[in-house]
Amino acid sequence: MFEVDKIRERFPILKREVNGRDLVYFDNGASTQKLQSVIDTVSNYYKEENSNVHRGVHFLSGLATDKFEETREVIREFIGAEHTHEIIFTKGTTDSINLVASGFRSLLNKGDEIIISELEHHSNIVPWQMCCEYSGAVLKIIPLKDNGELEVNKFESLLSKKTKLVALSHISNSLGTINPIKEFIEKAHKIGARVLIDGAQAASHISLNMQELDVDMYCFSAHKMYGPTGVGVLYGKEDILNEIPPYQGGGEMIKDVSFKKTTYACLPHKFEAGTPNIAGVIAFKSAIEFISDLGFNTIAEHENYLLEYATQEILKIEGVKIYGTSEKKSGIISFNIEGIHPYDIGVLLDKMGVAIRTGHHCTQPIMERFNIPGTARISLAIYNTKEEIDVCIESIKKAKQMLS
Amino acid sequence: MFEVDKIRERFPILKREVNGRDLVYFDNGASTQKLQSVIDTVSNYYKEENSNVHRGVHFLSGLATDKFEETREVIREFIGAEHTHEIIFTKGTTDSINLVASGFRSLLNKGDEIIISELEHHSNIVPWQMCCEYSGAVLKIIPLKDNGELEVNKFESLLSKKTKLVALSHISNSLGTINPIKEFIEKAHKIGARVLIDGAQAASHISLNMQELDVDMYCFSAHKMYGPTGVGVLYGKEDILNEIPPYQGGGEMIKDVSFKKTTYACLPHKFEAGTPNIAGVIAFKSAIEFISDLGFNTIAEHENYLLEYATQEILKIEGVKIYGTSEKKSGIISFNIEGIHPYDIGVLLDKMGVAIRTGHHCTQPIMERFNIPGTARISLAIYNTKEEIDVCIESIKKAKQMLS
Amino acid sequence: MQTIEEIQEEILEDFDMFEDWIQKYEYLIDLGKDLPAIDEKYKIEENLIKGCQSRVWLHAEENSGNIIFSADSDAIMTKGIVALLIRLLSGQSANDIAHADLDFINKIGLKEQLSATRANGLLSMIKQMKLYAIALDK
Amino acid sequence: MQTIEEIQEEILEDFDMFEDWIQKYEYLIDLGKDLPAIDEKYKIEENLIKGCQSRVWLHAEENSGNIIFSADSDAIMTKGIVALLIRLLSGQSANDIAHADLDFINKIGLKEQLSATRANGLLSMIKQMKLYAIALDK
Ligand SMILES: Cc1ncc(COP(=O)(O)O)c(C=O)c1O
Ligand SMILES: Cc1ncc(COP(=O)(O)O)c(C=O)c1O
Repeated sequence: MFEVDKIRERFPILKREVNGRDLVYFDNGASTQKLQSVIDTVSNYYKEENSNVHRGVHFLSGLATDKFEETREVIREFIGAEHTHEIIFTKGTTDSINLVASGFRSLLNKGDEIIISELEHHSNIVPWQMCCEYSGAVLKIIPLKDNGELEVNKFESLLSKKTKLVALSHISNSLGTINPIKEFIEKAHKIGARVLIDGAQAASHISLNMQELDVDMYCFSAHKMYGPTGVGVLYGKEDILNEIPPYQGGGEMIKDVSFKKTTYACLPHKFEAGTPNIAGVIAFKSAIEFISDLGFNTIAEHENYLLEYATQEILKIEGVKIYGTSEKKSGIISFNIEGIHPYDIGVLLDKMGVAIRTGHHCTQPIMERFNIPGTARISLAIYNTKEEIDVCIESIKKAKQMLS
Repeated sequence: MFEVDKIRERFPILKREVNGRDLVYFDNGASTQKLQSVIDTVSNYYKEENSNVHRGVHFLSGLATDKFEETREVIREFIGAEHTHEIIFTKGTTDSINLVASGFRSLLNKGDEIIISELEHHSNIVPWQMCCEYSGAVLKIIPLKDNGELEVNKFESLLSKKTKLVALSHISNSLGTINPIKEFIEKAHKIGARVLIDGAQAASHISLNMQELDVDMYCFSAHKMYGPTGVGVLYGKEDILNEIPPYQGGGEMIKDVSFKKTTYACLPHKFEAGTPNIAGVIAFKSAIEFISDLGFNTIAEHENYLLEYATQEILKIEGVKIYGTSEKKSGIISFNIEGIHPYDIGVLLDKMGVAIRTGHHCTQPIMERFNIPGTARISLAIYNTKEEIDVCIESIKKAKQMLS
Repeated sequence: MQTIEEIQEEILEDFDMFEDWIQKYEYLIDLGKDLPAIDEKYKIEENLIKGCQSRVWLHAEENSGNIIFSADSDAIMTKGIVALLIRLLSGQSANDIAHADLDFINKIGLKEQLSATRANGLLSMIKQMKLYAIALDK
Repeated sequence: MQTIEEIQEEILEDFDMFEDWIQKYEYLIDLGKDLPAIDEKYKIEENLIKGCQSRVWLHAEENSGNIIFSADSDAIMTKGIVALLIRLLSGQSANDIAHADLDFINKIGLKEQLSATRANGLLSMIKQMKLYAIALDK
């Protein structure tokens, strides 16, 4: 049986107070809290195993390298990828997407098209705008329905032979919408377009299988998965990763360097120039193991329960409007209260120990779509509880009262 | 007075054994060992302060942001930069150089020239090769003298109105050469070229002052400075950083995103897309404080003493040849023994608990220049001791005996 | 007319009365509500100081050597602090504004609202007020 | 001719005799020194297996159903292990080579020399030997 108290014990920060109250942390969409096991792995690495990876013939270098590569294998299994060398370590989702967008500059011709959607995080918008600017490709946007779902019909009408790439988020960080990516992928593949999925909000919440999804590229960040900051993953099918030119030049990513001709290493090293975030990558494994051990059934059950309860309770507050009411939804509740600026709610909730995020959540086009300055956002994680939701709801009521 | 034992106590890994012997760690050029205070700061951050930085209105987000920005200010002071917003956080030196090299693509015209040297690390070669390939600029190489110094005269003859950028390392990671960068910078500035210095091997060994050096850009990595992995710095003068277009697109680096027009944030955020390595950046401060507290006089005194002693002792071994004998030299000894492959030395030394690096050290052009497959490299740090050098010398003798 | 320092003292006394953060914030909210509306014609892009989340419009004009500020914000809490700043600085001489030490904001426990890296535009607002004062000084 | 398994047993026995790593590595070094030189004409780019640090040249030819390997390396330690592999696989049938279980390398305590991510090219070497065997099998 799932015991949330047991889970909470594994996250030391959850014991702390903020502004004299027990911390209630509902800003998980921005970054989750960290497992003791992740913290311990970082410490232990620095205390016992630290050395630069690859190339070294000495013991510590071998040890660090083996551990580093173990994480790659664990991630391969976690996301059901075919090959270990299809897992590229990056700094985060943003870095992963930029790696691909930069490489696509040289794969695109003037007039080619890239499709993204209206609900993307800036990290899945701006790199493509830059890519289009350099390559002469054109950016097409799948519009959003009022409930926060994408207009699938509109997507179909955007697809054409000119479409070279479709880049969509798996789950919207602002609206919680779970996009039907399998359907999008199939449709895109039919006309020969590649698909990149931004899974930053998905990887710790729903089960992934790259081969089943048949997705070309998929990205996520460790820090949103109870893991360390500064680590991300780019999964890519072998063939597409071989097509994309190297992103950064430097140590590790080369086969031979001379001033006449430099040749590049094979996957995954081709995309991993320079000394990586070794401690972070190694500790990421502990986070993946935590998620795997819990299992996505348990995770979904708990998080869905919280989502439903919180939604129901918050809707009881007069004047509340929730943005994002799609049928398939992840544990994210974006809301506003009539006549109140979300910033004011955020500040007062914080005073009551409740951490939520307010603002545009790096999704300005969504805010424009709904013509609002921002929202107050509750985003859930596995360690959240019904009691925390009660505290949060009470705090919102109190804040509303103060602000009205 | 400097007591190395006291210093060693602050690095927990130095107590460990390798292959049944006390670890002797001479692979500091690849990555240094980590301070207990750095490890503690990482743990403490995750246990007490963790949250995503910037934009958040809640307490933890503010706390993490303040700490994150504190490191930026500490680094500004450490390197004598004028403005805090001239400090950009990256993944490491390689990332920093690539950021600049990618931006320079659009600042260069066909036929423009970039000057680097024969002793550069691949991280300061390949990005410029890629930059030249995309921009049509031409790469020029300052050649190396037999003693590992650069040919300053040759540099002067390479300089011309076509020269737009000079990119040099401060200290050679293979040869230990301390390049007279102030002289190079002055000469480059006379003809209006910009200068980037790769300070990966310098920042923990010699005192830096950006304003005195009048350098345009300077890079280094935390993991070579007793700090965490996955953190680097790009310093750039305000004007040049404003000229260079953004590198990665995403959250945090924008002012406004819309599908019509996206505008970029000002420095330093323009270059810091996505969630950074928050724990790493915050912990980097502890490493900088350690170095500052010791002071570069103390550091230089100890490291120079070790360098001289080690050089003297190793030269007593018959058949040893040291590569890199420049007058101004940092704590790096690259050597070979006649008739023996450096790999074999590395493997046997490791068996005796001594970690050195062998191979081309990501500087293949140097190896080509001297027509060798690689070298065995001892690289020193502040916690190394005379006794460790004795162990190392004995081990080299033993290895030589086994291999002859 | 009181000096900036005298007004600071007054504000500190006001805040000293509050027993908890709730009273303090309620007071701020009230200040925000009571702030005279800015003339609509000044609520333009040029006068906008953009923090990350709340927007502040600031207008300044010179009146026989003194600077008159008017302002507005879409967030009430920000508006409350803006009201404090206007109470403090509006009507003062350009020179006094430019050299004002606004330490009282720490003292009344609103420091976290003013950190350089926080989500509101308050620090930019103070900077902008000083810049206006310098610019309008003749 | 002994089978691959029999030779493995023999090698394991050899290594069992050693009391410490020094004897073991000295033995490897001797093996390396004693490895018959590869014909110079095979020391070409095509036959080069590049590890990060030591280079290995490997040549294979078929002789009435069996595969004959010859090899060289610039590092003596690598050459020693290469000598072991040749002792084990050279002269065996293509099929046996392709299916050989080379577990003995762990057992004799040289695992660290063979990790996929280490600096020598040994793992690539074993892979290449098996690929040759498959390719030359008819
Ligand atoms: C949907 C989505 N995409 C991308 C990102 C960017 O991730 P990171 O900041 O880790 O690079 C985020 C995180 O905020 C996100 O929610
Ligand atoms: C001179 C020099 N430049 C650049 C680098 C690359 O640094 P990093 O791997 O931290 O990006 C190194 C590290 O090996 C170096 O020694």
